[in-house]
Amino acid sequence: MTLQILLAISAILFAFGLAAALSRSNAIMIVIGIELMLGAANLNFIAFWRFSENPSDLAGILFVIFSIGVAAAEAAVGLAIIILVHRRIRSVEVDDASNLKG
Amino acid sequence: MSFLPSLESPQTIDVSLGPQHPSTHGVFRMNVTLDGETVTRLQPVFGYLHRNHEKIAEGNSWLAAMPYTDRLDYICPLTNNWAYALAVEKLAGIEVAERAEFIRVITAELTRLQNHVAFLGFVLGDMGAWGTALMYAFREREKILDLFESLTGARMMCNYMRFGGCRCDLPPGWLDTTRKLVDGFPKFLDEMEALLTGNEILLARLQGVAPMTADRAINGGMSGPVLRAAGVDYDIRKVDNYGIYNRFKFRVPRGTVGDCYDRFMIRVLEARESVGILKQAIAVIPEGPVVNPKAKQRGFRPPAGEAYGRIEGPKGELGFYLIADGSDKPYRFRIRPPSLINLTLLEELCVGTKIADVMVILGSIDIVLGEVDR
Amino acid sequence: MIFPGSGILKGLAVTARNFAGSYVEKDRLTTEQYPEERPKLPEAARSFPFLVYDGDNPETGMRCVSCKICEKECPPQCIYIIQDRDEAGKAIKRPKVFDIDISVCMSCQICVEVCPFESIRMDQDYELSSFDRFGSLILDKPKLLKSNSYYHSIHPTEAAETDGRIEADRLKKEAAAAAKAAKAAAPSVVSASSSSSQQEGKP
Amino acid sequence: MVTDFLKTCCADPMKLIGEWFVILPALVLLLAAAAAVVMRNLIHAALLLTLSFIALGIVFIALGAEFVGFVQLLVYVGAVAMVIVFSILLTKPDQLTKSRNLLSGFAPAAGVAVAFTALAALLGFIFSSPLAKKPMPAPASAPVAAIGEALMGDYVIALIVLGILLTAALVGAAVIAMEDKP
Amino acid sequence: MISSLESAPIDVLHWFLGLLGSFGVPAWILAIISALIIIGTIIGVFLSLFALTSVMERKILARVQNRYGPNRAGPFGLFQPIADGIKMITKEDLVPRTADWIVHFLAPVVMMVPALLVLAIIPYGRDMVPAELDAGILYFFAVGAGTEVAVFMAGWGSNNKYSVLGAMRAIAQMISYELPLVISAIVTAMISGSLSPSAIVSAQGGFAFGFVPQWFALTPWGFTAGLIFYICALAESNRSPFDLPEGESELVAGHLTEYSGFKYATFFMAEYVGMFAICGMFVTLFLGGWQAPLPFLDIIPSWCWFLGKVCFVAFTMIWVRATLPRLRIDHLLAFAWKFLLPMSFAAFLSAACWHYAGRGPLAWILSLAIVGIPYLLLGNAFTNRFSVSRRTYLFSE
Repeated sequence: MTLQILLAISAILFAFGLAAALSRSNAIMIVIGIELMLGAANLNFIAFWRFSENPSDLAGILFVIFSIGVAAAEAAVGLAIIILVHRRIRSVEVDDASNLKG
Repeated sequence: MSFLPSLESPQTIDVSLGPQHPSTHGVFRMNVTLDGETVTRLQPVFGYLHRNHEKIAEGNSWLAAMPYTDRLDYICPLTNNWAYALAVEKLAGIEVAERAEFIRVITAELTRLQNHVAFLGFVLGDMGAWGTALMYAFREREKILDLFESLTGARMMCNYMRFGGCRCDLPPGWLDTTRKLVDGFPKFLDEMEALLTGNEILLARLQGVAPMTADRAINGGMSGPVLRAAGVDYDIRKVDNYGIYNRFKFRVPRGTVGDCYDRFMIRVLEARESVGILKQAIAVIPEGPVVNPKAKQRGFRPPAGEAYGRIEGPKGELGFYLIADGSDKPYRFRIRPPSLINLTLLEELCVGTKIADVMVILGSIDIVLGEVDR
Repeated sequence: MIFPGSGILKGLAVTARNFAGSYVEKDRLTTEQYPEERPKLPEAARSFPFLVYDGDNPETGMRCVSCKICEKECPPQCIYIIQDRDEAGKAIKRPKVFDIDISVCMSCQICVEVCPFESIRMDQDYELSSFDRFGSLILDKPKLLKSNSYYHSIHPTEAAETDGRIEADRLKKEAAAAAKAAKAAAPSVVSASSSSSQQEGKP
Repeated sequence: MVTDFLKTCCADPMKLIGEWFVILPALVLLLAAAAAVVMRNLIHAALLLTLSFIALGIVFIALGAEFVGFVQLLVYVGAVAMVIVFSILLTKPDQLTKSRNLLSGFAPAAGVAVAFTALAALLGFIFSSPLAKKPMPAPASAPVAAIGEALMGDYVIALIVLGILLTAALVGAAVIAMEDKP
Repeated sequence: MISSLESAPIDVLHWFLGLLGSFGVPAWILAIISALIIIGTIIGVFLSLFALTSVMERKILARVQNRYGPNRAGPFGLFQPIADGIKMITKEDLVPRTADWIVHFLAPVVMMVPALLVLAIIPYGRDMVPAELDAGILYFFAVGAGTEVAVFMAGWGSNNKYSVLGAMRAIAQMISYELPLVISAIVTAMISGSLSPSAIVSAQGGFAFGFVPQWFALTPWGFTAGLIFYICALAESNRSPFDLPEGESELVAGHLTEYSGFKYATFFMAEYVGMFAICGMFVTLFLGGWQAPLPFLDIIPSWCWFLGKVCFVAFTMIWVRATLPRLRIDHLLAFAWKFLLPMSFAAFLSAACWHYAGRGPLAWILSLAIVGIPYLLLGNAFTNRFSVSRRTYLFSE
């Protein structure tokens, strides 16, 4: 059970998130992708804290707590924007939101 | 996953608070269009309990129509009987025996008491109080129904009034039990009021919900407690002075705002007034025949003509419009159902309120489907 | 209102008093455990009609003379009577068939009021549920016939009045028969004088 | 093969269990995340996302950071998952299962290609760097009191900023999403 | 072997493990077995409590309404839960054809899991805590958040208008009541200095003036925080004035409309076990967990005190359910955000002042003021719209 396995797991998770964010056309699926990417980053922090020499240095853990807070705020605002977009153009497809395309 | 997108905008949902619903006081359906929580359109559907009462009455003799009136507003059978008897007496010009008039007032006020008390229980049940107030109300109502059973033979299907009086006299000891019950009633009303009127949740659920202005109530044809809650001082007992109501001193409460809370409180205050009337009536009831001997019951042929007799039923102005063509069967037998007419404003009251309020508003109008569908 | 939550507390106090009261005061608990405790019906209670017969033989002691007034007057028309005929085919004053369909009857008691011969009365037996709707809910004559003593047991005062009225009618009829017999027995001698006196005697 | 597996297992069972306690939820996490990404029905995707949040929380707890695991469970499963599910309900209730909801043309393939090249690069660095080969040290645990001291100690400014950020996000989201009633 | 009634359960456990140990069972298997035994007893106790309350609730409700309640099945109706259980199991378990059957099937499972997990951190007796976590309270709320997901799955899985509306309402209610719940629990953690329940219980030990127990509920801020916690507990377990999701009079059975048979029984069980768990947490935080109310009452074992207090709090929940009508959705949310949340902040502030003012009589007055004034102001502002007295009724002769 070395650090490599944990880092590999979080890398795969990050890849799934990125794939979702880039390939899906529904805005909410993109938000789900972002959440997965954030989760992967948190996993990295905790893995490094767990394998560090002196576990009493809690930088990793505190950083994850702050990142969870920010991620929650971001999810809330992001979805609020999606609902507003839906109310304007009656659809959540990313392609339809192309009024600025000229 | 198929949401039923209703006509106006995809956001609204069509919900049918169907005939099979725990708190619609019988088989009554409402097609409600909801935008989230608020009601945008409400279409009442009734007729599930239509038994063709008026056509049956035209096929039967005058006396045979009397037991059917019990089935109209099955919570207040004796006031229905009285309204029909009053209309026939007006049609044929029969005077009523003195003692029968007193018995009619006593039974009518007892019916009003048990109807208003049952109303309190139902409204609380609709709001989710798990039937506690309902059980207290029904415990008292049972005592009144036992009185009716010992007097008329049946708890709810009394068939007791006859043209010109009543069918049989009071059994011995009936008046004493009534007096004991009436004396104990204010204590019970205080207990119910302590449980209900100060309760913040109840105030929040009832006050300011579906207010009705006085002229809107009059134009809508409202009658009874719903009308008086809107602030209109109109009680047929005072207006027509039918029976011997002018011999009793009682007050008629009326509200100011006309919302669900006023309709609720008016019935509580009216119950207290009825207790007052009962006390006065029991004190001065005379002896004597119970039915006018000259009135014929079987093969009764009133002279041709028409009459409209109405009384202040617990739910509103209950009227009977009868046309006689000289035969022993009524030519036309029309009933003015207060529940149905009070129901006409339901949509207007409910639009804009929350779905949870629809049940409370329906409960506050206090309808009985037997009377709505006839 | 000074204490915003006080209304709710008052309500809770009422339910607490009822909760405690139900263990203490017996009159609060009005539930009857039905199969074990039977309800005590008041005297005027009524369920479905039944036919009264005097004496002990139901067929002969029957009061009903099948005049069919109750059949006409019954609002839901649930009584069905066929008059009995003797061998020679002449109608006799007794119903051969007297059925009441108690799934239709609404126990309105109008048949009791209109019956001139006090022969139909309201029973107090309410446990009439059965499995088949057609056969056992139509009570035919044998099921309907019950003795006068049974009638006295369920409606004592009303039974007493009815017997009183029947007694009075019988006496009046006997007096009339005796008077007629007396008149027939002495027609020649006193006919002129007695017949005149008879007239006023019988308005 | 089975016997020596049993022998190692009996030798130091707690260590083995400790190890599996991390790998198992991690597997669940990856499977749930993969399924969430691929799922056509949005609601199923959101529910699988919730499952992956739970699995991530359990991994944190297994790695000794209990406090963070519980916070992750509370914040993500309790709040973020619900917000996502509610926004799905509010925006697209009818055509949930019909559309493939993939970007038009070859964009999806390109997106996935980019993602996997990034993954390959990352894995390359991970497995080549010497730093990552260290074995797992003794089971460490971060007592809540220590976290509390640190939060209130030298990270207090960050905590207050986080508070302000969350309130701003709360009010902002409410204002944006509120129906502009006249 | 059993030294005193007080530690009887623990002695039995150690005796049994010693017996097994003597048969040469390796240590780690012993650890697993002891964990399983503890889990088994807890689940056994709480499921039997569930069975008992399903009949006691109907009997208490009946007695409040002056009737007898179930007394046909067994003496005083005590076999009623068995009858209900058999009925629930034998009833046909129908799933709507167009329903999302996976989500429909998983909802009761996901509902049951948090209800049982939450029992792990409640201290049942003097040193009888199944899982000694130093972030016990946070664990309680973290796992409790799972019920919202389960409610949504139930609502969405049944593919029926009523249940989706009911689910949306339930989640809105649960989320808005979770905030005051967490804050009022944190108040006690702040005063006792740790998030672990057993530390909080021991902080409530001792007796002031010899006989008054120093429970948190008896301090001004503790009483308000306790009341807020109690109200939010009612809302979290969807009971009585807040049982809007299953508002019979409106949306038939809310998110449980399309459930029948064993799945419905699981929801039912989850709701009751959840109710007992949150009652246990209320007792731990505010009523001094397993502390005896009077010093000389220590002869009665501590876990009996805990069980007694939990049953008393459960009784009050049933009593409240019998009395109060249901709140409308907007009142419910307004009550949570505009009254309970500010009041929990006030309780927080007053607890801090109480602590730093030295916990003396002055501290009591100060904390009472900090809690009392917002209560009166907010309360009157909240009920000003409905005051009874202003409503006058005219009478005419």
